[in-house]
Amino acid sequence: MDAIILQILNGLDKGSAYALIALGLTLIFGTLGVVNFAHGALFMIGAFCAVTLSKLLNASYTTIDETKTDFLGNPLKVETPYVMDWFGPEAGAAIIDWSVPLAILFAIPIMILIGVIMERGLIKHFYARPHADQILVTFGLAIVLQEIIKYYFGANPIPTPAPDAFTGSFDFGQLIGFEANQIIYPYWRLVYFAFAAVVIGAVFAFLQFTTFGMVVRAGMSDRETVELLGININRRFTIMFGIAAAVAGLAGVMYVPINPPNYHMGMDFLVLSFVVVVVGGMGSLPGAVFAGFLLGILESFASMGAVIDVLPGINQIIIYLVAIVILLTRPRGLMGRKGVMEE
Amino acid sequence: MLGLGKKDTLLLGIVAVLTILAPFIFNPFPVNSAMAQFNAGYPDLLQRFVIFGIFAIGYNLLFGLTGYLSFGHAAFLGVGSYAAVWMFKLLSMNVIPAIALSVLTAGLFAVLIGYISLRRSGIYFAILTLAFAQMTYALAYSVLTPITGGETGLQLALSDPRILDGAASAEGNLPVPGLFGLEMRDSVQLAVGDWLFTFSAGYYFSGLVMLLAFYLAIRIFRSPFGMMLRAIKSNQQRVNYTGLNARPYTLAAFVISGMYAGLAGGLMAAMDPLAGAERMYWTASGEVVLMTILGGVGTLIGPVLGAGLIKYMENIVSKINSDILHGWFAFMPDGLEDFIVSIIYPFIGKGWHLTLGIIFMLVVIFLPGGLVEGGQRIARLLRRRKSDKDEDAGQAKTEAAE
Amino acid sequence: MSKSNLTRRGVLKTGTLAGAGLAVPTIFTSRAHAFTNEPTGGTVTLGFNVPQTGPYADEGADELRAYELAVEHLNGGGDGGMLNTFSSDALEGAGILGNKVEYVTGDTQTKSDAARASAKSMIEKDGAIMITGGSSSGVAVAVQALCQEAGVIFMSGLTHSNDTTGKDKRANGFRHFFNSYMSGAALAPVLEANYGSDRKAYHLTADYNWGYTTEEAIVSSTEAMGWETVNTVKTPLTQTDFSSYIAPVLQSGADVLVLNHYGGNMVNSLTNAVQFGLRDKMVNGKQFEIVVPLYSRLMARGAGENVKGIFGSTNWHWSLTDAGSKAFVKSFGEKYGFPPSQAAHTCYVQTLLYADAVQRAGSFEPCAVVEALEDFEFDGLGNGPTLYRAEDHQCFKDVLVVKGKENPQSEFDLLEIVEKTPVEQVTYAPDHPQFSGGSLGTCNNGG
Amino acid sequence: MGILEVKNVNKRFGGLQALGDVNLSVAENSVHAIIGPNGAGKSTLLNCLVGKLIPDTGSVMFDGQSVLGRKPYEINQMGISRVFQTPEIFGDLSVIENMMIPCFAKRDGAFRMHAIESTATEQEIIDHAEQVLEELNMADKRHMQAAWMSRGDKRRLEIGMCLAQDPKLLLLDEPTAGMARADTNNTIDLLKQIRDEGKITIAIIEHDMHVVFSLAERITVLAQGRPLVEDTPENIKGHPKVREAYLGETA
Repeated sequence: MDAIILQILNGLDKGSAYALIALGLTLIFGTLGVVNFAHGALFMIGAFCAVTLSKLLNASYTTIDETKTDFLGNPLKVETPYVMDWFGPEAGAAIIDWSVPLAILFAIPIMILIGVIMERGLIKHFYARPHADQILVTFGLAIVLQEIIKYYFGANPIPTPAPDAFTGSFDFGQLIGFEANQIIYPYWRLVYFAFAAVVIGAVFAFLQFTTFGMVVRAGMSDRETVELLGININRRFTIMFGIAAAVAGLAGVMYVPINPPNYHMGMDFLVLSFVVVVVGGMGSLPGAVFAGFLLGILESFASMGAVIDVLPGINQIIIYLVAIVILLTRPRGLMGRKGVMEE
Repeated sequence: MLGLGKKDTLLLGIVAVLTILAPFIFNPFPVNSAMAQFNAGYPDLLQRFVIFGIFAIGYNLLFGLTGYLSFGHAAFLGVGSYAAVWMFKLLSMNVIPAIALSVLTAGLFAVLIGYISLRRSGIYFAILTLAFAQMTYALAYSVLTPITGGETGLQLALSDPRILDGAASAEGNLPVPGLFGLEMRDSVQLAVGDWLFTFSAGYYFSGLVMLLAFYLAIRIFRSPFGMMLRAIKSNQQRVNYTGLNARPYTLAAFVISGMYAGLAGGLMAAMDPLAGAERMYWTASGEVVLMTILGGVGTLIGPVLGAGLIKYMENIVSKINSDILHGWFAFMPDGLEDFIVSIIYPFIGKGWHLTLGIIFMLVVIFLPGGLVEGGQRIARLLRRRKSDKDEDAGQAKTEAAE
Repeated sequence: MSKSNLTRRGVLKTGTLAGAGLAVPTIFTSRAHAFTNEPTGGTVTLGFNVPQTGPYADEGADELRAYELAVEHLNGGGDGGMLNTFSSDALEGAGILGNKVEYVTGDTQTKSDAARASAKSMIEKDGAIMITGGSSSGVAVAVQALCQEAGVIFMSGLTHSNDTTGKDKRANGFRHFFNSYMSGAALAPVLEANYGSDRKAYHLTADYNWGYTTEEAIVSSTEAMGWETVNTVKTPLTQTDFSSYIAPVLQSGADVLVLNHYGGNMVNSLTNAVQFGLRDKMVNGKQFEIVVPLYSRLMARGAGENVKGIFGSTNWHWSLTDAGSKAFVKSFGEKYGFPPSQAAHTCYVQTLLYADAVQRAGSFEPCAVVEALEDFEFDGLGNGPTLYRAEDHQCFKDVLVVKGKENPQSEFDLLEIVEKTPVEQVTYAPDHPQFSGGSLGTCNNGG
Repeated sequence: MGILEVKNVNKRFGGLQALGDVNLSVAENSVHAIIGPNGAGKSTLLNCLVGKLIPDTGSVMFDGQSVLGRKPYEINQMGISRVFQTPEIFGDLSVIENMMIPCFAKRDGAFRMHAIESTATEQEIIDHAEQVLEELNMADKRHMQAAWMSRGDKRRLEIGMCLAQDPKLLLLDEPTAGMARADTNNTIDLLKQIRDEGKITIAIIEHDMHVVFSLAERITVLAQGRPLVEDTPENIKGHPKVREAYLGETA
């Protein structure tokens, strides 16, 4: 029982990352009709926004400490971050400590800007082209973006920890009456889950309750009619692309304390998030979120020792297996609309 | 000739001549010159050109003709390789049974995957093929290690039975794949002045297979079957309402294209008897899509050109390091040299992925027909210029006559 | 005007043809060589085959730095580095056998196919006489087999799997780096001394060959000293989030977690394990501990603070104070501004060992080089007295047990040496079960 | 007994009764029109005839055999060819290739693996296709890419493709919808020509009364999923029920 609760928790957490990425993908597909293979790269760039901010905050000047020596026997150079000088050592250290949450503020404008530039500069020219062309050009873009990041940040992962207040874990099991150490859960993962829930809620509320959102939703189901009404749907769609990029970026920012980011993390998530979108149903926002959590939980269950013992290697293929079964039994995914992307 | 039209015969002829002369064409620079870096006429790379050419030709039979975008074709290549290596291990080092088995195995595998995946179309088909290929890769890398060799790949060992070739031995060197005594790694070198050309048995064998595969692809393109496939790509609804059952047509195309991939995989193993799981990873499937698109999807020669370009970048451009760059620009003043090198460096050597991504994007944006379309545009431009010139010449003649 | 132009071109053409005629095409089969890529013209070409793209690109870049340094030293440049401390004095900084050392580089992409393609191009096109490098066992085994077939020497870079000098060993291949068995043998006594002999271990193992051999080595050596293995779970290579594997660890009643992971897997699984607060727990009345059998400083950097206090083993570390290590760190550090990694060290040493063997053999012929390297005993290259064993072409030397440093002084100062496990403790018989199967075969000169 | 017999066909979509007890009999070699206001169930009925939809109850017999449960391509092979509202042709292929495909389907059936033979040697197919193109007066366009033709020409080509199969029944779904007057007249002329040859049964769903009354021999009027009247064009014209159903809708 406790093992199952534990894996559900893990699955929710993994699922929230999948759901956030898939949500952005679906927004782009639903509004613009574009299959964006560069979406994983946006997630990765979001993560590197956090890295960049942490590096900026750590920008230092060098003093030489004659009492110590470095590995070559020369006097040791000591680096002091400027923020420590400006805000005093304690406040400075706190700012550096909180660099990941701070990066949310930093990443939103950057990601929206990147999204808008991408849409206006590249995607716009591909609305009338076949889906295969869209996939291919965004795939090319993904390669270019990740190579640029690799050029500046290297291939190794870069540790970017969560604030001290959120490190460590708490005993969830004891809370609900199990023995100690049966169900432990890291604080930051709870933060991530809550954050994902807020972002998903915000996106849905935005689409549901604002006029902007209403127009966009109308445009998603019938673009021509909305255009006939004299509404400039294109401009709104550009903004939607920016928002989708920001959602992916935020998912990336908050992900860095969970796993140190590297340049290929986008590609690692890309295939998975496409599977999520297709399982949920192309163009269905609730489908994307639901499928994200579903696959996250299934993946967690498949990794349980008891399951692997019965079906060796199941943890390697579970996601794909689920995708195949669902696509064969429910051709349009769990919540998909008819006739989307089948030409 | 050979049941081909005039244009196709000409195309096949040109490809055949290029294949035969490739060791010269790709080695235009003397051995010790600075440009020797760009020579690509050595056996391994030439073999890769034709083998990936076969892979891409086959992929194009599916994607180019029917429009079904498979994102898992590398799985068939991998399965073909494994089959061939197992044949080397168990039966004989002769490449014929090995390649035959790889084509067959890949074909059977394609029937299975195609039968299921082709129940869906569009991106759903792409995801299904991707899912199958990723499953194959993941299992081959881990739990199937006893069959596939896992991380280190499936290799020959001295203790393999090799029933037809005689007893196993613990001493000596591993046998080499061959064709009735002709070893695939045999080669003849020709030195002309400063130039050195290598003619390898393996390359000419693969080249011959590629020509056959190319010839067969032309026949398929020009056949009623090929026409049906193009009709399916163009309008599947009309196909159904014209009394044609699209499913067996697409399945046949899928299986043929899977067998081409298996053939390529078998040849790879014949040239280099090792089969690794990572040649089935989804990026490897992505690579053949890149090749086909770069060269020109739906054209006969395009996929071969695309395969050549990507393999050239992977093997030649990636080897240019900063030392070599500094060597090239050494004649410049120091500051300028460093500046130029620092501008070029991110795009070559270890940055070759970046260049590939940029080229690929440019092709998709500006040349949807790939390099073939580029070539056609240039040819059209030249022709226009030439006809202008002819007119000029005509005028000049008239003037002279007067 | 145009006429004269044509004529000149015509002359040029005839000239080329005549030249070709005079040169008399020399046709010969490759068998005419005494051995593959016999150096001519006063230079010798080495092939450095390292990952330049993909997740191990930074490690590859460090290997390449070491190779460039080695070439510089071999050709008499720089301060000579370890040439001054090497027990063999055959090398004089005048190239190899009087031939100036040149090199070509290639990209393995950490894929066996790509690595073999790149090695082949070095052999077939650039005339490389020796191939070295790599950052994973899959690649090392694949390229080693290729070099055996082609008849060139392979001096492997970073490869830790038992198989490289076990079931996949080859006569033309040599490994200086240590292996999974040695990690287990070296770690066990240190773990016993620090954590006691009554422990329950839980293994997470990367689901591929290297993971299997490492798990086997650690399990057998820890069980030999009394530990119990509670569970071993395989994790997919492509896994990024290990939470669902780590969460059940505490439930199993284990009090030690062994992470048989390398590279990105190691960084993520270790980060996740620390996130789950495993190290703050008390289980069975003991502090919960984590062990990482193979440490790499470059990768440890990716895990940041999480490595503190965690035991592991390593082939070499820049903080060693013997003369050889100091000389290497000095010349590397002065050239590049930071200390070398263990990957850089093993690559540098392999290059020197090869050059020295050629010099002593008096020939580049692979079989002569193999003979010179087999059972070669040396010192002064950073690991103390070392033996290149003839039976399996594996180096036997002390193994370092290290621990993540609690108070690092710089971004390179991540590990501290806990113990130098003497060579006797990590030596095994050539027919040890973990290395069984496969045979060296005979050396191949190619030709 | 007609060549096409529809008996008691019902089809519901959720709460909507799309077809209710539809009975229809189309006599061989006649032209039968089905008309009705928007939402009358014309398209649903058509889709039931070609295998795209399966009725909830009732039977559809063609030439003595049931078509229910058969796939569109099987029904086509039985002898029913369909023309769509917007011309469905092979836009990427040339005109002659468009014409050859139905010829192949007629000769070789639903699937045949002729992957090695060259199309250039299939003389009888080419001749047949050329002949149909001649009849359509489109021979000069034979090497044009079909997508680049005018809408009227596309429609002509599509009808030609159906004729090339020598179908027993030709189903037309609003063949002149969205067409310019000149193209509409061309199409009517073509259909008249087919009718007058008297070898093919034609069933036509149409909005445009001009088309209906210049072609049809019998007319069935559908309203709200039920057949209202069936009669000759002359009688339909003045029928009060039809007027009622079409009030404000008559074209």
